[in-house]
Order: sequence, then structure tokens, then C-alpha cells
Amino acid sequence: MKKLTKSLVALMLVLAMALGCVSAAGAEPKHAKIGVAFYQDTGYAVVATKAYLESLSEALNVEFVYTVLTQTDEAANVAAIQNLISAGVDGIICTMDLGTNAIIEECEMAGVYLAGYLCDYDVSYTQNFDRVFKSEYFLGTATDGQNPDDTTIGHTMLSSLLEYNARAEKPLTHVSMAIFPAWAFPSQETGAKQFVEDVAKYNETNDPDILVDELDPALDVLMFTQMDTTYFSKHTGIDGIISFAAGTSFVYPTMVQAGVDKDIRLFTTGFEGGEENNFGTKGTQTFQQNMVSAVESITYPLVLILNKVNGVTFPDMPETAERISTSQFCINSDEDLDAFMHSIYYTGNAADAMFTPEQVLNMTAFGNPDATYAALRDLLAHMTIEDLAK
Amino acid sequence: MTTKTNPAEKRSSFPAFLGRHVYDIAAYAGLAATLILFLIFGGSRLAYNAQAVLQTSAPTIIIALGAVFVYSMGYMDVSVGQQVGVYAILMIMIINAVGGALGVVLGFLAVLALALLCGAFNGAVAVWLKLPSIVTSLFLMFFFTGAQFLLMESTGTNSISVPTSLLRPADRGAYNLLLVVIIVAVALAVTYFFRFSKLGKYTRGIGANETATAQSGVATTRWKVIAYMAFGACVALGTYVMLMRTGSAGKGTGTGYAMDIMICLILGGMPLSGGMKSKVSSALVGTLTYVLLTNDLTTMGVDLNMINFVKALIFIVIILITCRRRGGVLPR
Amino acid sequence: MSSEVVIEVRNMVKNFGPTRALRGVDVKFYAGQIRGLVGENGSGKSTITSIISGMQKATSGEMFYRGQPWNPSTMVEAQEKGISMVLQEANTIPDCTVAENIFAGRFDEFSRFGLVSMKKVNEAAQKMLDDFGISHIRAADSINKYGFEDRKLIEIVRCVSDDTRVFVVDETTTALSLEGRNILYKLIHKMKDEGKSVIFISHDMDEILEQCTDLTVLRDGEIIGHLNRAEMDAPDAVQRIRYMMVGREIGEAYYREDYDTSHLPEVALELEDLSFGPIEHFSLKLHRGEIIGFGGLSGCGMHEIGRAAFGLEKLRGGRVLRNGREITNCHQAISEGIGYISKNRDREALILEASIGENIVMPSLPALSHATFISPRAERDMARKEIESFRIKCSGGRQWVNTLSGGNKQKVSFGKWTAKGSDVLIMDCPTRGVDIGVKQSMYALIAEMKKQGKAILLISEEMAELIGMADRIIVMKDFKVSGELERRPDLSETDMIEYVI
Amino acid sequence: MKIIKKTLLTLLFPALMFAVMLAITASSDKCYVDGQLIFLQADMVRQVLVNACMTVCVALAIWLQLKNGRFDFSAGANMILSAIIAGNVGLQTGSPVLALLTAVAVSVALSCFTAAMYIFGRVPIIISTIGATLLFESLTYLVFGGAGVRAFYSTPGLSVFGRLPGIFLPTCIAVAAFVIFVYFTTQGRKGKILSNNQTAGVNIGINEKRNIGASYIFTGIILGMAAVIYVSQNTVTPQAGLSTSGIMFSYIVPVFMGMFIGLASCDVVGIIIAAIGMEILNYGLNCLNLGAGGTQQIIMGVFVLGFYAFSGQLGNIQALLARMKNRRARA
Repeated sequence: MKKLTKSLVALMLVLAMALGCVSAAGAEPKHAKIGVAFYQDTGYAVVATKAYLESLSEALNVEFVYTVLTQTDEAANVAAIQNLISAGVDGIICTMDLGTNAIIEECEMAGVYLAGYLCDYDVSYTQNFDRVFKSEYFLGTATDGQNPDDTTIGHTMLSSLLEYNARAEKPLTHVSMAIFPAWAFPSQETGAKQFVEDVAKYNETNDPDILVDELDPALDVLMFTQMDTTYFSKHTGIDGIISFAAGTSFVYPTMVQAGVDKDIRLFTTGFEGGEENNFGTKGTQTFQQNMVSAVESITYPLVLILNKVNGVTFPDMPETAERISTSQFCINSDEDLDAFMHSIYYTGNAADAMFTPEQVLNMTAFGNPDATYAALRDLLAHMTIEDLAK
Repeated sequence: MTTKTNPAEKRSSFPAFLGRHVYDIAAYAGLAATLILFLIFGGSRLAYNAQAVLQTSAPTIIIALGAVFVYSMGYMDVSVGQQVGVYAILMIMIINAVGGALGVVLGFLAVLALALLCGAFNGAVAVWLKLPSIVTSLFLMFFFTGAQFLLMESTGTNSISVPTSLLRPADRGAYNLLLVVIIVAVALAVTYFFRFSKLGKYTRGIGANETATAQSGVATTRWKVIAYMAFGACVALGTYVMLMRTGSAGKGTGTGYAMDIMICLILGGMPLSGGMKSKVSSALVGTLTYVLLTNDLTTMGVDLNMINFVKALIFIVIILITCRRRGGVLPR
Repeated sequence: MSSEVVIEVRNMVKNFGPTRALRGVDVKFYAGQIRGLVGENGSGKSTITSIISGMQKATSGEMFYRGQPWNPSTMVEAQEKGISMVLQEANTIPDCTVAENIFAGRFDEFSRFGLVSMKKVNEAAQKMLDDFGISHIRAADSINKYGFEDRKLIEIVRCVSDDTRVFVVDETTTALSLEGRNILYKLIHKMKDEGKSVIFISHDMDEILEQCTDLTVLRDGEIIGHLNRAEMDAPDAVQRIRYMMVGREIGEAYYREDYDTSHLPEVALELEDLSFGPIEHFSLKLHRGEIIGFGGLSGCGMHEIGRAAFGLEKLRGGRVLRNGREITNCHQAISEGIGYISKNRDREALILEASIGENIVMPSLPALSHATFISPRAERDMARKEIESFRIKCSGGRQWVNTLSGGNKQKVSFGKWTAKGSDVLIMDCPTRGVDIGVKQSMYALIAEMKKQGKAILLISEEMAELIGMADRIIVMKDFKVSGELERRPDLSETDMIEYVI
Repeated sequence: MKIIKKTLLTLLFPALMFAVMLAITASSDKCYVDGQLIFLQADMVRQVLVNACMTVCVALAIWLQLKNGRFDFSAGANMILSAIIAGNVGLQTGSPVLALLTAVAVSVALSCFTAAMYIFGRVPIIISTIGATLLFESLTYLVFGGAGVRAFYSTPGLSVFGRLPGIFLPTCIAVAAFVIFVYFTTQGRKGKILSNNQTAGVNIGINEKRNIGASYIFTGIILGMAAVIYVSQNTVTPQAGLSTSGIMFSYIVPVFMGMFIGLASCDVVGIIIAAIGMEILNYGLNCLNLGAGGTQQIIMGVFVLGFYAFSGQLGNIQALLARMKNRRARA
């Protein structure tokens, strides 16, 4: 049912764009140069994003310069941004919220626009809202998944777990969790609480009970370092791990090292490649859930910046910049994986992208007079695995 | 280590001059090249780029200038990066605790004191325990890495900050001017002590032949400590200058400074073995070359994955020219 | 000279940059002779031998070895063909076994498929040692167990074998004590009798005259002349040879001439009941205007006394006093006006990779420094003054010390202390490896210092030097004072030798 | 008798380490799960062995150059680059053996490059190896699209050399390579001589260039083994800014301690023992949840300093003993 409605909405959108196409014909966008600052210099997301952007460059008359930010060194980030500005960019898309105060200052000085993607800008949002989000040069950000304030990942995790239990001959009854520290991903702590509550609810009405080891701050909070093997000695008897933290890099290696990857199922976020070999019913069947945000969500900051560059704006453009949740690909079955493996995220081939250059052009205010912020914003809610499956 | 200047080179014929100054020439040539590229590709935002380069290079230059004393003794310090990190964090903590200009002053003084202490440690402990100085600095590296980690854990966030308005003039012009002034001041001070006072002469002597220097009545231990402390002072100042930029610090603040400084000094033609050929200019020349290079490569739009490759090649070319040792056994 | 020519050198030229070390030398070396080579530093004697034995190549000219054209590319090649050389400076490798030292270059002879059998190596090495009659050295031991003497012998074992036809001894003896020398002398005479050719380089004139069958004198890269045994036995031989070497009349004024052993009453330096290392309860009073000489074998402890007086040794007991103040380290010593010229010039006395100027002013920097500022001009002047007064051969204060000849280097290390104006000078082998010309000027300087009322501790392995210069000679043996001799005209080396051994 | 004493001395360190960690963990309730002490579980033995193997390989590679008087900065970069290439080859061919061979081939090639740059560039070893490091690191971004290797370790068929017992093969090869080179080859012996007196060594006719070449070939072999183990245990991502030296430094402590422990026996044993000891320490720290992060770093630092200080003093003590022996001999 849900699926159906979603797909309907999406269909309507596409139609709207198609119409837009016609009306927008002829509007030649200004040339723009945009800097993209990634959170890491390699990996699927980076390759795919580059491929996607490059595919747009002609239609939108925009060229891209890339750099990479660090998660820990403000000075380095500012330097990287300054170099981008030096390269003469009109706008910058960031995937990291570190040293943002200084960065936004640079942007204001140089008259360069800043926007984010795959990043909740939580520190800026909660601590420096006026400085960052109220700056006329900060245009907003598309979060990687849910915003900390409307987290649903706990629910998602349980539903994936239950879906698995439904089809598995040996359902999981005892799981432990792993999260990143709250300062980096506040939503994960919330998600964890959510999950525990949901399980409690579930246990009231269902058998067999699912036992959840409670979060041990010393052990289960991964400081962006691999989980260590004593984890399994301390969470004895678990048959599943709910890792809100990116499991492929930080949990799975340890599982392999400790030789438990055959006996323990992993529900986690992110997708870094290689999981497909042991996903669902394949290989050791370790991975039962992966979650990623579509790289196409970069369309949001891209469009906002291009509007500014072209000196136009949406009629319904909000006063202050927003951070908006994006829906995620929640891959928790062989079919999902199959669908995912045909997406640009996995193939890195622009042809597999959700939007054609024309469609993107039609999301912009200069490419399509009827385009609205609401429509753009709504897009990001329709980048689910179901949308892919179509 | 250093090549024999044979009498031929003493006659001031031009080739001989070249032969004698090949290091400097190569180093300056490198700087010139990057500078030209900078002017070409700096394009529309030249003024902005200039100040970006200034701000990026300022901390490194200051620390590298201090490092000249240490490197001229033939030693190196791998702990700088982590020191910078910890100092930055401490400074911010103190400023936030005390608040206002007073906080800034106290913070800086506290950090300065700590830096001097580490300098003394680096210099003295190595002598007392008869350790190669690299070991003490390895220890400090491990130690400060840990300290930085624990400090940040205690804050429960990955980045703590103070308003930059506390640390520097809000007006860009004034800020940049301040940077220039600081750099010039430090450069002059270091040049003075390195060229025209006992400190520099002794450190170079220690680098060239410690025994002989000691037997010429130099209390080597004491001067080692002093040299390291001078370095420490520069590290503290450099940290402050770095803070002026972002006003914030975290787990990774300062990462890579130790290596950057080594690379910069090498690019500037500083012999890692120390000795009489050490010179202050290598800090300035090297750092500017390095920073300009990075800036050039971005402005030229060199592919992200290629940048490091290009840098590496340039580095190798320069060292092959500047650090080549003719004749004798292979240099260790 | 009927016996066959082993090596012939024709019109050999060797240039280092602009300096011409050899200017077309022609010389023949015959079988069954011990040929002495003498000449001032830089006269080219070592250059010839090092070219013959493959250490370096000639710029031009040709060599013939047993009739065949000869130009070896490495010392090893030369050694395999039967030409070996031992050098002055230690050439053994620490932390390795004796056997490894002996066969270092030749492991491949004991290996199959690149895998070496140390057992074989050790056996072979031990056999060689035994053949030399130095069985007390065990092949499998670490060389660190053996002293300087034994190491030299090991070096000799390394390069001399039955099929050695030419044996070059380049200033090796300066490093050897008497027993060491005797072993070497026995060896070279044995080789001479076996009809081999020995080339013997030394600064010690007496040694040359005693050991050599023939003598060749060089000066400024040219052969000045040859002397046969008869000429060498002539009464005026020494004067004649010196004349040939220096190219001018040295005159009698070589050592000090006066026999006035008086000195000023003030004690300049007092060693009070020193105990350190193997030395027990050593005491000494050195007065202003006094030269006290220390003699003995290199391992007798006299060098240690010098170091202790300069505050370089850790004392178990007793104290070093200067102007009533105790000296505990060398910085204090220097500030109290004590200067020390180390026996180990290149490693301790001088910074080779630094300019002459930088070396000379180093001890005086505190004096030159006013409110941390040291005026470059002041430095330059001080350096120039010393360079001129010592007539150091150089292009100027900015020339690097490692480009100077031994003699000039030593002048620089003297200059350090005269510039500093030290009143007490501890000289450890000040004329080691220094040629006659320079020696003479240094002796004059020392005598002058005495007149100026400076106090001098002269430690030397050359008895003649001590007899020639010191007011009082203290002879040491096995870290104990074995005898004391007052300065007097008829004092001879034989008087001294009995205390030495 | 002597043998027994030596063995005891050698085994002292890990035994001590074990005892200490046992005491500490036993006294901390963090380390008990439903009543039993996790420090004393089969997992511990496995972890210690697996990690020790990795450590031994890297440590030997570093030590092989260090004992020849050269500190090779590029070892880490070499290992990472070899690991990435070998890993991808392994993934494409599906053969761990082929991966191992590739690792060795690549790493030997890289080592030879470093050596060549040093020999023909005549640049001081530290500087030239830093150059090599920068180059190798930059290459990690250019090979295989800068994606590094991810799925290798997680493919059971491929990662045999990262687990027990497979891991023993590369480790033994590495140790064998080291022992053969250092103790049995002519070049190894010559290397010892060069390291103790370079000039004299060359004067008596050792071909320094050939010697360095040989030593680097063997270093390459050992690093190749390290690389294949590394890629069989971790995802390998491209590195930059000399970060590989960090990876290398994390294995360097056993080198220092190995030198010291080795005094009782020989350096290889020393390093192996030291590695095991260190891993026992690490495992203990993990049990206390101090595995990653600040405390562990600081403890590491103290170890480096402590051991060096101690061995420094030890040098003096030995010298003293030697002097006394000599005097007795003279008397």
C-alpha cells in the first residue's frame, strides 16, 4: 500500500517535470563553478557523486572542483575551502561540519555560497545556528538520513530484524548494538533508545522474546576505530548485531577476525562495497541490512546554489536555511540488494542515476519558472529502495 | 655528511659559484616556479589567494623557523603535530573557563610554559638517559596523542571553539597585517639568534661535531635545552596563530605538522644532518614553496588523486638536486 | 742495485682540483729492500703508495708491476695481485669478530650459492693468526675485546699473506707502541730477506734510519733524491735529509735550546691525589712558565691524565685545582683559562665541516658576545689574527678545515687557545702527523709560551720531543709513574727507555 | 646450563607481561562476563598469535634495514601499496596464493626502487626514503581507481593468510628470509661490516651498492609477507601525508624491545618474543576497554622511553663489565 502511494507521487513529479521541460526550453543558465568537498577521498559515494555531477555539467553549464575535508582538523578544512575559493568557485558543497564558523566567514568574504549534503550540520545547527544557518551565504543541507530531531532509524532496524526473522529458519533472539559517539551522530544514540523501546513493545505481544544487550558506553561506542574482539567475549551468546555505526568498516572486520561472521547477523548503515558477497542468502549471510542515502540527494544543495548564481529564487524559498531529512535506501533483502546494485551508487554510472540532466534543470528556478522549493524538498523523501526497484 | 668544498670553489669563478650554491639555487628556483604558477592560475581572486596562502603558511612558517634550531643540531622532533593539537585544545579550554582577553593571555602563557617544559624535556632527558633525541620526541608524540584524545573525550565533542573575535582583529586587512608582522618579527628574531648569537653558532657546532664543540667549552646539554625551548616558544606562538584562523580545535588539530615541517625544511635546503650549512631561509623558502604548491595544484584543477603524485615527484626532484652527496661512501 | 725491479712508476701525476699532489714522479722499487719514503705532509709520499695499492687513481702516468702494466681499480684487486698496504688510522670494524675483520672483503671464497660458512672462515682466520705467531688473538672473538695494538696487528694479518710481494707501511708505527713496532719490524725484515719489497713511510726519522735499507725523499710532489744505506749512516745524514725535505736550512734551532728549567712560583694547575679509571692517587703541581712532559707507551695512562686535567674524566677521588677553584668539567676548565689540544685532532679538537674562522673563535664566543650579540667583524678579525700569526696556508677564514693539511689543521687547533688567551695548555701529541717545518715552528711557539709564563703539559709518544722541550719528564707505565727526569743536555732516549718498558 | 639461562631470560618478558596483565584484568570487574575472566579465553591466544605474526613481519622488515644502519621510512607505504595491488589481484583471480606472490613481487620491486633512488640519487637515507614514501602513498590513489581493497579480507577463500593457521606460512617465510639473509648469506655478513664501519668496509672491497640492493630485496620479501597478512585482515584504503609512517610506527615498539630482549639470545627471537609480549599487553588493555584511544598511546610512549632508557644504561653496565674483565686479563 505505502509503496503504491509513494510511487504514485513520484510518477506525478516526473510528469510535472516533463511538462516543465517544454516550458523551460531556451533558458540558457549562467556558467557556474562549484567546489565539492567530500568527507573521504575514495569510496562508492565519492565515485558515484562525481559521475552524477559530471553528467549534469553540460545541461546546467557548471564545472566542478573537488577536494576532501577531515573529520578532526578545522585548520585543514579551512585551508581546503580557501583553496577552493582560490580556484574561483561560486559555491561550495560540503559533507563535513567542522570549522564551519571559519568556513562561512571565508565564504561571506569571497561572496561564495555554501551548502551541505550527507551531513546534518548538527554542531552548527544546535550551537551556531545564527552564525551559520542565518548567514545569507549558507543555503541549507540535506542530511544523511534522518535529522537528529526526527530519527526513525530505530524503527527501521527492528523492522529489518523482524523481516529477517520472518524468513529465516533460525530467528534471532539475542542482539547487541554499536553506535558512533553522540557528538558525531546524535541520531544514533536516539536510534538505539528507539530500538530498545520498540523491542520491549514487541516482546510484550510476541514470542520468542528478543533480548537486547544494553549499550555499554565503554565498549559499544566506536570512536571511529574498529570494534575490538573482546566485544564478542563481553556480549556472549549474541546472534545479531544492530550497528547504527557504519558496520562494514568498524564492526565486520572484527567479526571476521574473531571468526564469528558465519554465526552472527549484522544489521548496519552505510555501504562500502564487498558486502554484496555475504549479503542476505549469499556467502556467509552476515549482512542482513545496509542503509545509504542516494548520492542524488546532492541535487538539493546543487540546485539551491545554482539558483543563487543565476540570481533567481523559488517563490516558496524559506527565509532561513534549512536542514532537511533524506529518505534512505534501506537494503534488507536480496531483491533490495539487486535493485541497489543497479543504482548509480553501486555502478558509478550516470546512466543509472534517478534524474536525467533535463529533470534536474527543471528543478531549478532558472530552468523552470514553475519549479518550487517544496517540489525539490519533496524529492528527497522519494529516494527509497522502492523508488529504485521501479 | 656535507660535501668537501675544495679550494677550486674558493676562486670566485661563476661555475664554482653555482657549484657552491646549488642547494640555494634549486630551493629558490622551486619557490620561483610555484610563485609564477600562482600568479598565472591565481586569476581573478589573486588578492584573496595571497591572503589565503598567508594564513595557511603562517603557523607552519613560525614553527619551522623555531625548528631550525633543532634541525641545525641534526635532531628532529616528531611530536610537534600532537603538541600543537594539545596546546590548541588547552588554550581554548582556558579561554572558555576564564573568558575574555585575560583568558587569552592566561591561555597563551600556560601553553607557552608547557611548550618550554617540553622543550626542556626533549633536550635534557635525552642527554640524561643517553637516548637518541628521536626517542624522547617519539615518547612525546605518543604521550600527546593520548593526551589530545583524552582531553577531547572529556569534552564529549569533536570540536571545541572560541569566537575568533577574541583572538584576532575582525577586519581582514588588520588580521593579515598582524600575521605579516608576527612572521617578520619571528623571522628576524630567529635570524638574529641563529646568525649573531651563541645559540645558533653552538647548535650548528653541535650538529657538525658535538665532541669538538663540547671541548671548545660549550655546555652542550644546556644549549640543547635552550635550543629546544626556543623551538617550544615558536610552537606555542604557531599554535596561537593557527587558532586565530579557526578559533576551534579537535582530536586531529595539528595532525601532520611534524612531517610538513620536515618536508618544508628539506625543500628549503636544510641538511637533516644539521651543521654549519643549516640556514634560517630554508624555513621561509621551503614552507612558502610547499603551501603555494598545494594552492597551485587546486587552482589548476589537478585531479584530487593526482595531486599527491605530483607533489611527490616535485619533492623527489628537488631533493635529488639539493641533497645529493658527491663522492665518498653513501650518506646515511 | 742488481735485484729485480718489482714496481716502476713513470711520470706519475695526481691532481686534487688545482692542487698538484704529484708532478710527474719517476721511481723504481726493488725486490729485497725496505724503501723508506720521507717528506713533509702533502709532499706526495702517501699519494704514490695509495695509487700503487689501488686506493685511488693517478691523473696521468703509468705503472709497471713485475714488468706488466699495472693499474688496479680497488685495494682488494691490488691485494690479490700481491700488493698490500696498512694505513695509519684504525681500519678495523668494531662489533665484528676477528675473523670477519680478516676476511671481510673475501666472504665469497667461503660461500656456495651466496651462503657463507662462518666455520670455515673462523678456521682459516685462526690459521693465519697462528702463522703470524699471535695466537693469543682468537679468530672467533669479537674484535672489541682487543686493544689498539692487536687491532693493528689484525689489520696486518688481513693484508699480508705468503704471496704478498709488495708491502706498504704508511705511518702505521705512529699508532703502535714499542712491542707493536717490533713485531712489525721483524715482519718487514723477514719479507726483505724473502726477496719481497717493502715501502715504509714514517715521520720518525730515527725509525727510518734504523729500519730502512734505502731512502727516497719527496718534496712538493717531486722526488728530491735517494739515499742508500751508506749515505744514511753518514754522520750528517739527519741534517741532510731534513734539508732535502724542507728545501731550506732548518738550522740547529729545532727544539728548545736553553736548559733553564726555572719557573715562576705560582702554581698554575694542581692535580691533587686523582683516582679515576685504572689510575690511582696521582698528584702533580704545574707552575706558570713550566713545561712538564709526559712520556710512555700509548696505553700507559698519560693521555688519560691530560683528559683528567681538562675535566673530561669522571674522578673517583681527588680534585683538579686551578687558582684554588676546583675543575669538574671542561667548560669550567676553559673559563679558568685552560686549553686542551686533543690527541684525536679530527674528532675532538676540530670541527672539520666548519670554517677555519668558526673553529678558532668557538672557545672565545662568550668573550665576543655582548648582550647576546656577536659582531661578525670581531670574529673575522680574531680569526685573521691567528691565521696570520700561525701562517696557516689557506685562502682565508672562510675556507673549510677539512680542506687543510694535517699541519695546518693542527695550527688551527693551537689558534683556538691562543685566541682564547689560555694560560694553561694541555697538549696531547701536538706534533703527531705534523711535518718538520711546522713542527719546528710549534716548538718555537711552545718555548715562547714558556717565556710568557704560560704553563704547559706536554704529552707525547716521541721521546726526542720530550727531551727536547720539557723542563721535567714524567714517564708512565701501566697507569703508574715509573720515573721522573729533569731537563739536562746529556739526557738521552736510552735514559728514558728503561722507565718506559 | 647457559642455554637454559638464556631461554629463561628471553621468556621473562612475555611471562612478566602475562602475569601483570592477568593481575590487572583479574582485579577489574570490567573483565568478567557472567563470572568468568575473559582475559583467560581461547580468544586471547588466537588474537595474540594472529596479531603477533603481523607485528613480527613488519618489525623484521624495519629491523633488517635498521641493523644495516638505515632507517627506511618507506616500509609502511611499500606495504600498503603492495597490499592494495595484491588484494585486487587476489579478488580478480580468486587465488590467495597468487595474491601472496603478487605482494612479494610488487614489494620487492618497490624496495628495489627505494634502493635505486638511494644508491644513484646519493641522497641521505632518511630523505630519500621519505621521498619514496610520498611517491608510494600517492600511487595508492592511482592504482585501481584509488579504491583500495575492501572485500579481500572478508572473502573466506582469500583471507586464509590472515587467520590461523594459514598466517603462519607468510610469517615463517618472513622469519626464514630474515635469518637466511642476516646469518648465512655473504651479503648479510658484509652488511654487518658496513653498518659497523662503512668506510673501512668499502676500502677492503665490499661493493656497497650491491650489498644495499641485496638487503632491500630481502626487505621486500618480508614486507610482501606483511602486506599479504595486512590485506587479509583489514580493508586497505589509500594513504597520504606520510600517514603510512604512522602505520609503521605502530609496529616499531617490538623492534626497540626486540633489540633489548635479543641481547639474551639473538635479535630474531628477541623481536618475536617482544611482539608476543606486546600483543598480550594490547589484549589485556582491550579487556579493560583501553584498547583504542589515549591511555594505550600513553602506555606505548612510556614503553618506548622506558626500554630505550634501560637499554641505554645497560650499554654502560656491559662496558663496565668488559673493562673489569680486561683488567683481570691484564693482571
